[in-house]
Formats: sequence, C-alpha cells, structure tokens
Amino acid sequence: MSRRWIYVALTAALATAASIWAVPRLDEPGWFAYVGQGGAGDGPPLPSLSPDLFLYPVSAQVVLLAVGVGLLVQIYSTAYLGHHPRYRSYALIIILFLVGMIAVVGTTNLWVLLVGWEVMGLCSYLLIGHEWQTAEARAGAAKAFLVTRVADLGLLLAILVIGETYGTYDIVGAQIASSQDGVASSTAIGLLVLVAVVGKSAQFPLQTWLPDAMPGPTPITALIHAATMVAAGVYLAARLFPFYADSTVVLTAMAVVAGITMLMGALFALVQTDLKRALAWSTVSQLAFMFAAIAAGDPEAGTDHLISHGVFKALLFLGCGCLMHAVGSSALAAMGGLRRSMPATFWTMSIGFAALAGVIPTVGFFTKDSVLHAIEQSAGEDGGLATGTTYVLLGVALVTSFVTAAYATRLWLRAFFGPVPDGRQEHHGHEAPRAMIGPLVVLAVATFALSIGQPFHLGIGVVGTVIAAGGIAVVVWSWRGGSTLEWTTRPLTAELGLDRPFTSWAPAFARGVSRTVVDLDRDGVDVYPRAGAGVAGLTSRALELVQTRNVQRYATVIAVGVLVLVVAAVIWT
Amino acid sequence: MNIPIDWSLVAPAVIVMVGALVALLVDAFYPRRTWLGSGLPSTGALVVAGVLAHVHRDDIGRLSFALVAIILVGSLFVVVASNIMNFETAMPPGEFHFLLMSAAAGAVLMVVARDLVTLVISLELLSLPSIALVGLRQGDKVAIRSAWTFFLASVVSTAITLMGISLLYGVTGSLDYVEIREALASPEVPQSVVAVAVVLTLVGLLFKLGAVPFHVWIPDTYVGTSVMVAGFLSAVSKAAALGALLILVNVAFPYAYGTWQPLLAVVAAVTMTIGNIGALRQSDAIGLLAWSSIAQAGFLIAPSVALLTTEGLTAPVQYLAVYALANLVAFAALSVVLRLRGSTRIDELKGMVRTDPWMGIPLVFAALTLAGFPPAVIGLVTKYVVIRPVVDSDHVWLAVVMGVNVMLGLAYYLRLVVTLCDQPDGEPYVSPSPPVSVRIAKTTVLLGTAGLIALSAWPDLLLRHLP
Amino acid sequence: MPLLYPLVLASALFGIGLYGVLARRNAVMMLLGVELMLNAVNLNLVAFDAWFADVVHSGQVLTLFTITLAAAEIGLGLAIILALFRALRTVDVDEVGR
Amino acid sequence: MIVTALAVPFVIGLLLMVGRARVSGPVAAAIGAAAMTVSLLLYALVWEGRDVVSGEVDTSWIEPLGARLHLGVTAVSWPFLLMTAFIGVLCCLWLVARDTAPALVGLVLVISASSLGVFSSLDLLLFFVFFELALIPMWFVIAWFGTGDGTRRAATRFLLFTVAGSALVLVGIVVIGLDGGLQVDETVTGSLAAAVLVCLGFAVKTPIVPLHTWLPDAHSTAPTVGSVLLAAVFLKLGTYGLILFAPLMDRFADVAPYLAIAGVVGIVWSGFACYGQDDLKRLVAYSSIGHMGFVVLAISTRSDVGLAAAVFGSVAHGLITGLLFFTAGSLKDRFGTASMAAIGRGLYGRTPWLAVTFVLAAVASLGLPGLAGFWGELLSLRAAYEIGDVLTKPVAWTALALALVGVALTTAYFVRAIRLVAQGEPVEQDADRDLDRREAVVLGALVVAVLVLGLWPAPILDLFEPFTVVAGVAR
Repeated sequence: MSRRWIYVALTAALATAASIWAVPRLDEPGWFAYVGQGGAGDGPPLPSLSPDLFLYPVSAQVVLLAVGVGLLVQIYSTAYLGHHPRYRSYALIIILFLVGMIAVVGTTNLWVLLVGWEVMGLCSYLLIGHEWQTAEARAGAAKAFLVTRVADLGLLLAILVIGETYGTYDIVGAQIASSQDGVASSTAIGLLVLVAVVGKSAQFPLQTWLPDAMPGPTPITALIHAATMVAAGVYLAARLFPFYADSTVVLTAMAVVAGITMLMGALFALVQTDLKRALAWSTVSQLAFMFAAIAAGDPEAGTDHLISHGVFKALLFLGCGCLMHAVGSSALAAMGGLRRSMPATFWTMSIGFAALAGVIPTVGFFTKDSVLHAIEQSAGEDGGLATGTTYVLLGVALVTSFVTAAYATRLWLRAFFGPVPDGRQEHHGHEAPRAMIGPLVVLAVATFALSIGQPFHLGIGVVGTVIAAGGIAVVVWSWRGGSTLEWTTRPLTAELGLDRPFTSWAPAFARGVSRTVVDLDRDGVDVYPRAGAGVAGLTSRALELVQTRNVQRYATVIAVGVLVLVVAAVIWT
Repeated sequence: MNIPIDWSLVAPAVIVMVGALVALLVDAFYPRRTWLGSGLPSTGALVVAGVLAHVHRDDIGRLSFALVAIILVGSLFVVVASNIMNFETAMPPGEFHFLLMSAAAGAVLMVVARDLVTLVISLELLSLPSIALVGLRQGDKVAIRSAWTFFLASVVSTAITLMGISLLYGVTGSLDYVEIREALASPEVPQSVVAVAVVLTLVGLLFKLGAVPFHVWIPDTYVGTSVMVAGFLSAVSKAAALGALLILVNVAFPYAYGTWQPLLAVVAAVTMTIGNIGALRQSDAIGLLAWSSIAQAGFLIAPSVALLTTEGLTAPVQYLAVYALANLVAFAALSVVLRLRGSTRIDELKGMVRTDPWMGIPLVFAALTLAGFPPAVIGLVTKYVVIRPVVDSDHVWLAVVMGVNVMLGLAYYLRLVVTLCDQPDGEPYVSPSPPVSVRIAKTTVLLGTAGLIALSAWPDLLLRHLP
Repeated sequence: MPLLYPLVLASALFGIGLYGVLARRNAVMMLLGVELMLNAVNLNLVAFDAWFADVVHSGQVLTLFTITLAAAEIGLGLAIILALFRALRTVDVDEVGR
Repeated sequence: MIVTALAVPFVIGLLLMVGRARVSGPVAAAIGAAAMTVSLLLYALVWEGRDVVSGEVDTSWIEPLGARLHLGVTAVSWPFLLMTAFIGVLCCLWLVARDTAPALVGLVLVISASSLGVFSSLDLLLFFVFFELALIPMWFVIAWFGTGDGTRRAATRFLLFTVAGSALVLVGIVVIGLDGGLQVDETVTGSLAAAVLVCLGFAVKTPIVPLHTWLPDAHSTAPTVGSVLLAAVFLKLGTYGLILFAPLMDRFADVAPYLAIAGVVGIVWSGFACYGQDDLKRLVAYSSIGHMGFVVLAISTRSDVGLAAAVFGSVAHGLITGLLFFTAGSLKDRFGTASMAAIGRGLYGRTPWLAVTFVLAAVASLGLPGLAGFWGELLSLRAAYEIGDVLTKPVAWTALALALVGVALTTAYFVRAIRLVAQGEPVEQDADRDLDRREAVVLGALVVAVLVLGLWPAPILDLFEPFTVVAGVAR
C-alpha cells in the first residue's frame, strides 16, 4: 500500500513544482503576447532541444489543469488499480505523460513541443494497452497510436514550414518575425496543423480511435482522453492560431470539421449503451465545440472551454470508474438505481452531467456560452469565416447543445435512477473507497469554483439555457412516460460505419499490399540476381560441353572465331 | 651478306639456350640421371641470363627488360619447383630441362623481337618445346592426348598467323616492325586487307595468351600435363605472348588502331567473362586455375586498348608480373599437394589452412591476389592499374565489364579460399617427413608468397620499378 | 605474271588445308592439312617477294624459315601421333578424343 | 593516434584468430572488448575540432597512382567512427559467453577495424582497400557462425552483391582518380560515368531497392553480432561512401533524382515488406532498408541539412538497429528462432525487461521524437522539403510525400510486431528467461545512447551548425 503512495508523492512533487511555476503566470497580461527573445535568421538552424520554457496565462491554466487532474487520477488509481500487478509501470507512465504535457504547454521551442506531443502519444498507447492481455485493448491501443501518429506528421511538416517561413523554430521568435515581415504560408501551416489536431483531438474524419481507446483503465481515460492529451490538440490549434488566422480556407475547413464532429459525436453519445463509450463520444463532440470557437476566430473561448471541459469530463470519467468499480461493467444495462447505494458518486456526477448539459451555474454553462457567443460575434466580421458559414456553424452548435443536454440527462437517468437490473445483487452497488471519492469531490467543487468570474452573454446565454432545458425536458418527459431510453437507431448505433475504413479497409489493404510486396520481393525483385546466376550456370555448363577433348571441334572453334573476328574487323575498318 | 646481330639483345636468350644444351649434355653423359644434375645448369643459365639482361637493360629497353625479367624469374621458379617431380621415373630430367629452357629461350626472344621473322621463329621455339613438355611424361595417356590437343591447336593458329604475316608482307613489303609502321602510315594501303592481316597476325599471340575463342586448348592441356608445366604455360608462355603482342602492336600497328582496338576490347571482355564463367563449375583446383588463367588473360588484354599510351603499355606488364607470381605460387603449392595427397580436387583441399598452414595460407593468398581482394592489396592495386588506361581511353563499358568480372571471379576464388579455411574432414593428414625435393618446392612457394605479401605491403615496389 | 594467280592458288591451298584439318578423321591427314596451309603461306610470301622485287628478300627468307618450321612441326606431330598410337592403338581423332 | 586506433583491434583480432586454440571464448571476448575500447577512446581523444582534419596522417604509398596513406578524422566521419567503435565494444561484450568461439571475436575485431579504416580514409584507394577488407571476414561470420539453413548461400549472396557493387565503385574511383586525383580533400570530377558508377555501387551496399535482396537473408541468418555489425556498421559503409563521394562529383546532380526516388520507394517497399514478416530478424533487416532510404534521400539533396541528416540518420540507425538486433538475438538465443509465431505472445508478462527493451527499440526505430531515430528522419524530410541544390521541386516533394507514407507504415509494422510479441495473453514457455547481466549491460548501454542522442542531439548536430566548411569534405 505504502509503495503506491510513492508514485502519488512523485506526482504531487511534480504538480507542486509546476504549480509554483505556473500560478504566478496566471495573472500575466496578454494572451500569448509577443514577449521574450528571438529573432529571424537567414534560415532555420538545425533543430535543438533547448527547453525554452515559458508560460503564458493560458498555458499556465492548462499546466495546472494537467497536473491537477494528473494528481487526482494518481490518487484515485491507488484505490482503483492499486492491486494491479503492473501498477508500477502504470503510475510511472502517468508521470512521464504529465512531463510530456508540460513540455507541450510550457515551451516555446517547437521541437520540444513535438517531443512532448509524441511522448504523450506513446504514453497514451502504452496506457490504453495496459490490459494487453485483452484483444480490445491491443486493438484500441494500436489504432490510437497509428491514427494519432499519422496525423502528427502534419505537425511535423507544419513545424518545418514555420521554420522555413520565419527562419526559426521558436514560436515566439516566429511570431515576432511574422509581426515584422507579415504572415506567410498561412494556409499551408494551418492545414497541416489542422491535420495534426484532427488526429490528436479525434475530430472527423479521424474520430474513431477515441471511443476505441476505452479499454484503457478508466482513470487514464479521465486523464488522457478528457483532460489533457486530446485537449492538447485544441491547445496547439490555439497556440499556433496567429500563424493561420488570416487564412479563410483553414478556418472554414476547421469550422466544417468542428460542425460535423460536434453533432455526430453528440448523436452517437445519445444512442450508446455503454456509459464510458458515450462519454468518449461526448468528449469528441465537446472538443469540436472548442474548435468551433477557434474557427470563429476566438481561440480564447476555445481554451476556456478546454479547461472547463477538462475538469467536468475528468469528473465524469472518474465517476464512471466508481460505477464500474461497483457493478463491474461500464454497460448502462448493468447500472440503474445506483442513486441510493452510491450517494457521493451520484451527487458529484450529477454536477458533472449538469456541467456537460450546460446548466447554470456550472462552469460548463459559462464556457459553452462563451463559445456560442464567439461564433455569433464572428458573423459579419472582416476576414475569418464567411457569414453564411458562421450561421450554419451556430445552428449546428445550438442543435448540438440540445442533443448534449439530452444525452447527459439520459445517461444520468439510466445510471442512477430506474430499476436495479436483475442480475445485480444489491450489495454490489456499494460506494467507492475514499481515495476515489475524494478526487470526485475536488473536481465537483472545481466545476463550480471555476465559474467564478466567467463572463456571461445575455442573449446567447438565454438561448443556450432554453435549448439545454429543452433537451433535458424532452428526455425527462420521455422517461416519465415510461421509456427505457434504449434508443437503438441502427445507423447511429453502428456509428455510421465510419469506423470501417480504419478497422477493416486499411488493415486489409496493408495486408494485401504487404503480401504482394513480400511475394514480389522474393519472386520479382530477386529475379535478376537469380537469373544472372542461372545464366552463368548454364553458360558454364555449355562451356563444359565444348570441352570435349575432340581436337577437331577445337580447331573448328578457332577457325570460326578467326572468321568472325576477320569479318568484324573488315566491317569496322 | 652481312647481317648485323645485336648481341646485347640476343645474349640472354642465347645463354638460356646454352643452358638448355648443357642440361641435355649433362644428362646424357652423367650416368645417374638425377633431377639436380640437369637442374643446376638450368638454374645457373637462367641466373646468368638475368644478370646479362640487367647489364644490357638499356639496350633492351625498359619494357622488354621487364618482360624478360618476368620470364626469367618465372622460368627459374618453375625449374626450382619442378624438383618436386624428381621421384617420377616417367619424367626424364634431361629432356624436361632442355625443353623447358628452350621454351624459355623462345619466350625471351619473343619479347625482344623487332621483326616478324624473329617473332615467328621465337614463337615456334616457345611452342614446340612446350608441346613436347606437355606430352613428356612417358606412358601417360592423358598427357599425350593433351599434347596432341595443344599441338594441333597450336599449329593451326601458327599457320593462320603466318598467313597474316604473309598478307602483311604483301601490303607493306617488309617484315620489320618499324618499316611496317611506316608503310601502314600511308593512306594508300588497302585498309580491309590490312585489317585482315592484322587480325590474322594477332591470332597466334592471342592463342598463346588463351584469349577466347582460342582458349579451348587450355583447360585440357593444363589438367592433362604435370602441374609445373601448366604453371609454366600459364605464367611464362603468357608473359611472352603478351609482351610480343604489346610490342608488335605498339611498334608496328599504331596506324591500324581502328582494327585492333575494338578487336582487343571485345576479345578482352569476352575472354574474361567466359573464363570466369567456365571456372564456376570446376571441381578440380587445376581446372579452376586453368579457367581463371583464361579470365586473367582478359584482364591482361583489356588495357591494351590504350596501347599507344605509356600507361597502356606498362599496366598490363605490372598486372602480368603479379598474376604470374601468384599463379606460379598456386601451381607450385598444388604440385606439392598433388605429390603428398595424390589429388588436386577442391574437396581434398578442405581445411588445409588449419592442417597445413604453410601450404594453405600461400594458396589462400595467391587466390586472393588473383581475385584482387584485400588483404592481397597488390591484386587489388593491379586491378586498379589495368582499369585505369581502359577508362582513360574512354572504354568505360569495358571497365564496367572488368568490374563485373571481378565479382564473377570472386565467386570461385571464394570457394577455393573458404574450402581451404574450412574445418577439415576426418583425420588431419600428417605427411611423413618430406623429402628434400618437397622442401625445395615448399620453399619456393613460401618465397613467392613472401614476395606477394611484400608487394601488398608496399605496392610502390612494383609499380615504380616495373617497367 | 599477275599477282592474282598465285594469291588465288594460295588461298585455295589454305582453304583446302583448313578443310583437311577440320574434316579428316585421321591424325596424319590432319597434319597434311596443316602442311598445305603452311605451303599456302610460302606461296604467298614468294609471290609478294617477287612482285615487290624485294632487295633484301625478306619474303623468301621467311619462306625458308617456314619450311624449316614446317619440318619441325611435322616431326613433332608425327612423334606425338606415334605416341598416341602406342597409347591408344588408334590415330582416329574421334577415338582419341573419347 | 589513428594508426594505433586501427592497429590495436586489427592485430589483436589476428592474434585471436591464430591463437584461437589457446584462449577461451569469454577471455577472448574480454580482450576484444578491451581492444575496441582502446580504439574508441583514441578516436574520441583524437578530435581537434570540426574545422580541421584531426589526427591527420599523410605519407606516401603508391606514388605512380597518386595514392597516399592518408588518414584523418573529419566532422563527417567522427560520428561514424565513434559509433562503429562503440558497436564493436558492445559486440565483444555480447560475446562474453561460455559458448563463444574465440575466432568469432577475432573476426569481429577485424571487421570493426576495417570499417574504422574506411571511415578514417581520406584517400579513395585506401578507402576502397578497407572497404573490401571486411567482406571476407564477414562471409566467415555469416557462414560459419550463422544459424539456420543456407547460411553459406546467404553469405555468398551477400559477398557477391557487395563485390559487384564495390567493383563498380572501383571503376568510379578510377575515373575520379584520373580526373582529379585520389585525395578526398582535393579531387573533383565532372564525369557522369563516375557519378553513375559510384552511386550504383554504393546503392548495393546501402542498400537501395531494388538492389537489396541480399540483405534480408544475410541479416537473418547471421549470428547476433554478425547481424549487428552488418546493420549498424556495414550499411553505413554504403551511406558514408555516398556522403563522401557526393561532393566530389559534379554530375551527382544527374543521378540524385533517381537516388532520391529509389530511396523513398525503398522506404515504402520495406514498410510493406515488414508488415508481412513473421521472422523478427528479417523484419528488422527490412526496416533497415527503409531507414537507409531516409539517409539516401537526405544525401541526394546534397545540401547542408541533408549532410547533417545523413550523418545523424546513419549513426542513429546504427545504434537503434544494433539494439533491435541484440534484442532479436536474445530472443533467438532463448527460443531458437526469431519467428514471432514461435516466440509467442505476451512477452510483457513472461520476460518483462526484454519486452520493454524491445518495445523501446521498436519505438525508437519508428522515429518517435525524443529518441535517436527521430532527428535523422526529420532532417531528411526537411532536406527534401528544402529541395537542396540538385533536386527539382516535383522530385523532392514526391519523395517527401512517399517518405511520409513510409513513416506511417513504419509505425504500423512496429505496432503490429509489438502486438504480436510483447502484448497478448502470455503462454509460458520453458525458455522464458529475462535478461541476464551480459545482455542487460549491452542493451542498457544502447538504450542510454539512444535516449541521450534523442534528447540531446546537439553533439552531432553541432558539427554541422552553423553550416560552414566541414573540414575534409570539399564543399
């Protein structure tokens, strides 16, 4: 038992150090303002990994979010996973993961950022695959790693293009250069960044890895797939926003991606029969909200929602872990009626669901409000999105709000109310240990605490509230009406078959091509040396046939040879 | 008519010839026909001839002197190493040494010849004793058959060469190299006849070199005769033919380069390729070396495409020196193997480096030299040397063919080398305390290897001083 | 006499000789073929010599040498054939080659 | 100093081969490790800075050909030298086992020393002599000490392919030697033939698709140290050759596009080939082709970034592939085969440290940032992106795109391998045994090297930054 706390202590130390570093920065002025040293040279230097640590207020918030959730997850895990034989590697990888996150957020050096980015990807891979005995965990881990890594190539190229364009690999330096010499290559940079964040944040069309990553231990899901790693995509998009802010193409593409993803994710979440998977789709949908804000030209709203979402989604996932701990499954069918047996979990998670649905006064409401406001505001502005696009985006966002409220309510109802399922003994639904409840409470408090000082936009706020209330009401009404809320619309439960290219087409293609290549390598490419050897062997045999010891044949060879040479010589001459 | 004779040129050949006669006479009048009895005068004559040649080296010319030196050293090597045969009653020592020395005299004469009459005579002086040498072992059916093969192929090509010479005479009106060159310089000579004449004239020399398609006699002859005679044919006889070819073409045919340059290039390319491919399937070390010597002939001929430059003349001679030494070492070592083990099949050589390092390592080193592979640096350097003039005369394709043939050659040299280094099968062969003759042969092998190693360590030794 | 006649004759002789070498099975007959080839050469040389009216008569000198060489070759050849016959009891080249 | 650094392993290697009966395997290996350490230290100490030729030795050798005994360490060759000596030390340490044949240690020393000679040579003919010198010892290593069927065949294939390539290089050297002499720092040639021949020749050694078919057989049948030396050192002879010769040839520009395309086609090709492999050693062998493709792409740009990329990529590949082959060798030692099906799943549970090392090596090999494999790939991509002096934009960017596909494929096949071997329901086997001390030392050293170079690439990259004259390479 005590050995487990070593890792908690390590994490706490890391969190403390990061906090000491980050907290004073929260009050600095400016949002990624151009401060610090740097300058454009003739060409980009070779990459280096000098840490170049520097925090802006937003980065400081993200760092605090990451280490905070990380520490809570670490504490939570002592109870949740403490008896696992591989707890040690698990806890260490979490710490490594946090270091990677801090590197991404806390540096101005793009290479350090990339290293941290990929270290997070690797840790995510290892943690999803923590239960590597099971086929789902293996498949999910492989898929997550592959998809994100392919997308990361976009970031790699984006960094190269930034370096080429501005002559430095320092973000601040590049910003200074862009302010002096003007922004260039913005479309290229933006699209490449978009590829990277679409992969990392599981946006359409690369969304499918995130739900499949759910075989990972639930605390990890809370940490990686809610609070930090997927959020890093949003963070990066916001961080590099100045480099592509003037490219309508990029912003429109981002808006389209965000619009599709948010609605799709919410709809998928609505029909899930598995709580954890539903929360995963919810994450996808919420991330799309943040991208919508960025696409609308207000990355600050996006990052704000990132922080708030990080908190309440972590709360939800950890709560989900408590439920799983209690009933041994994450299927909604196994839950139900847990309100009484798990009161602490119930209340904290209720707060989480409220924040997800956007109920005042949770932080979820305020940040969602800011996002909607940002979208609304950007309509009609010069540059950025076209007005039509903006309104479509706004419409989609509102519809999504409605669906979000609906599925949040549905999940809440199905998990905590209703009849106890037949198979479950009542005593199984016991409350989780304190080490697990504690983090939930902290996060629940934070869900309210963070709303302090959040702006409120009257018009859109009222509209949003009404829509959310509508969503809640519809579900509650239908529940009252006796519905089991088992909505199994076929195309939606099948997730529109969007997964198929990743799970069957791509592997089948790779397998087919690789089989062909292996065969070709053996029977095709290798033909020329083998043919050469064969020809040499045959010629050798033919030469032996000539060596018959028959003098006359030799004389004939000589005579014919002379004749050939003479004829050739005469022709040449 | 007073014909002037340049004695300084002819002296080495005459001394060698005298040595041949003395060897024969000693053998005839000394009742116990021992190997040493006729061998010692031969050795002495070769040494004296060498000294004489060195004294007159300025008259002879650097190139010819280098060739004479190679021939004399090679003959000396063969004479000394041939002691290995002293136990063979079927091998009459007097005749052996007489024929060997006569052939050597012919070889020396060939490279100092400056007119076609001398060339023809010296060629025959080399050929006829060689043929007799091949068939000398009495009662040996294989040997006599080989001699017959060699004889017929030889006389046919001699006849063709003579035909070429007669045509050349008909075109130029002279048999003197320099006069031929001057006559060919005139644009009035019928070019096609000149082409035919040049080609036919070169046939005899290419035949002696073993170039394709005149190589057919080589495998049968080398395998059929005694090992050291094969060594003599592969080293000394080729040296003489190559020297004669270089000098003849360089002095007499410079204006007919349009004929011989493509001819030699193609012949070289085909020769090295056929030779290497032929060697691939040999199971007998002698047969392997026979085919390899065909391939090496290709490498010897190749740089002659640049014969009219200094480097085109010196490169083949430098290659020849190393090739001859390595080949003689290999043949001498194999003659020892044959004497001790009764077979030269490659399988028999398995593990020799471990069981008999003093014979195994020289064989390995010789094979690596022939392959042109480090640690036998000299083999590699001489390969470089012969490729240089080829490239310099814009025959890059030929250079590439040479490169590919280095690879082909390695395929079988490697087989020889790894068999030698391999784990021996069964009981290691323990030779009874070897007789003096074997020790002498072994000593020559080791001396030759020492020479190769010295050259590998310091290639300048060769490249600077020869020719 | 025009140069052509002896040259044609020489060519014919050379060809016949070559044919003899390549076609006859008897070793002695092959030797004769070689002789014919050499004599074709001799004819050539003498004809050219006469035609040039060569002062030093190098053609004729070479002819003399060739005749000698031919004799030597025949001597050696016959010796070998004799040895072959002793060893193999035949002078048929097909048999010898087997 | 260089001469000593070369002579020590050479002489000791020869002595070990001659006196193989008088010394036991572990002792021989220890002696060998000591010799290689001496060499490594000498090479480390000889360094005088990147603007000069360090420890230069220049004496006459073959005057008529203009060849000199010219040795020296340059900014380009230094990383190669240190990497080679380091790998040599580790190979010897690996052999500190009871069943080691002393002759194998001798061969390893001779091979390492010849490779060091290649990297130290500043004379083209000397370069070539060293280049060839290591081949026959390697034949013995593969054929005698290899495992499985057809070791001889694989060894001979390896040798003949390589010699065919090097023969072309020899002809190329002749052309260069005739045009500008044999000294690396002076010569330059305008001959197209030289460029074609040299590139073709080194393409076999590197290897570049479609001249690579010798490699999988040789790598997979060789003993562990043989595979390591082949992959870590021998392939570098090819890339180093290209690096060395590219600036000497004006007409390299005509060959470069083909080289670049062949290189990236190799990346993709090997990626797919790896995806279908069952044998771990073959997989690693094929993956080497892909990594060499990146290096070739970098070289073909003939730019400063490309140079840095090629050097870093080569060195990193040496370390990572060494690690992979050592790991695969450990598995083969245990299970008698490197077939993933035979090794079975769940190594995480059966032999945790071995599995972790393997995963780390695989992750490094797939170019994860923060590990050594990344920087070489990254700089190659950057070199292609910047196009360089000799390529055209369509070619360079096509190559870039294909290379990116290759990166994705690399991830895919390594993830597949991890899934098949490290993860999965463990089925215990009798041979399950975690790392012993010898293995831990060797693997640990390589892991540390891979981590250090990954997190601190500066030691190598600083050699090329800022881009100025890199001594010894005419530029």
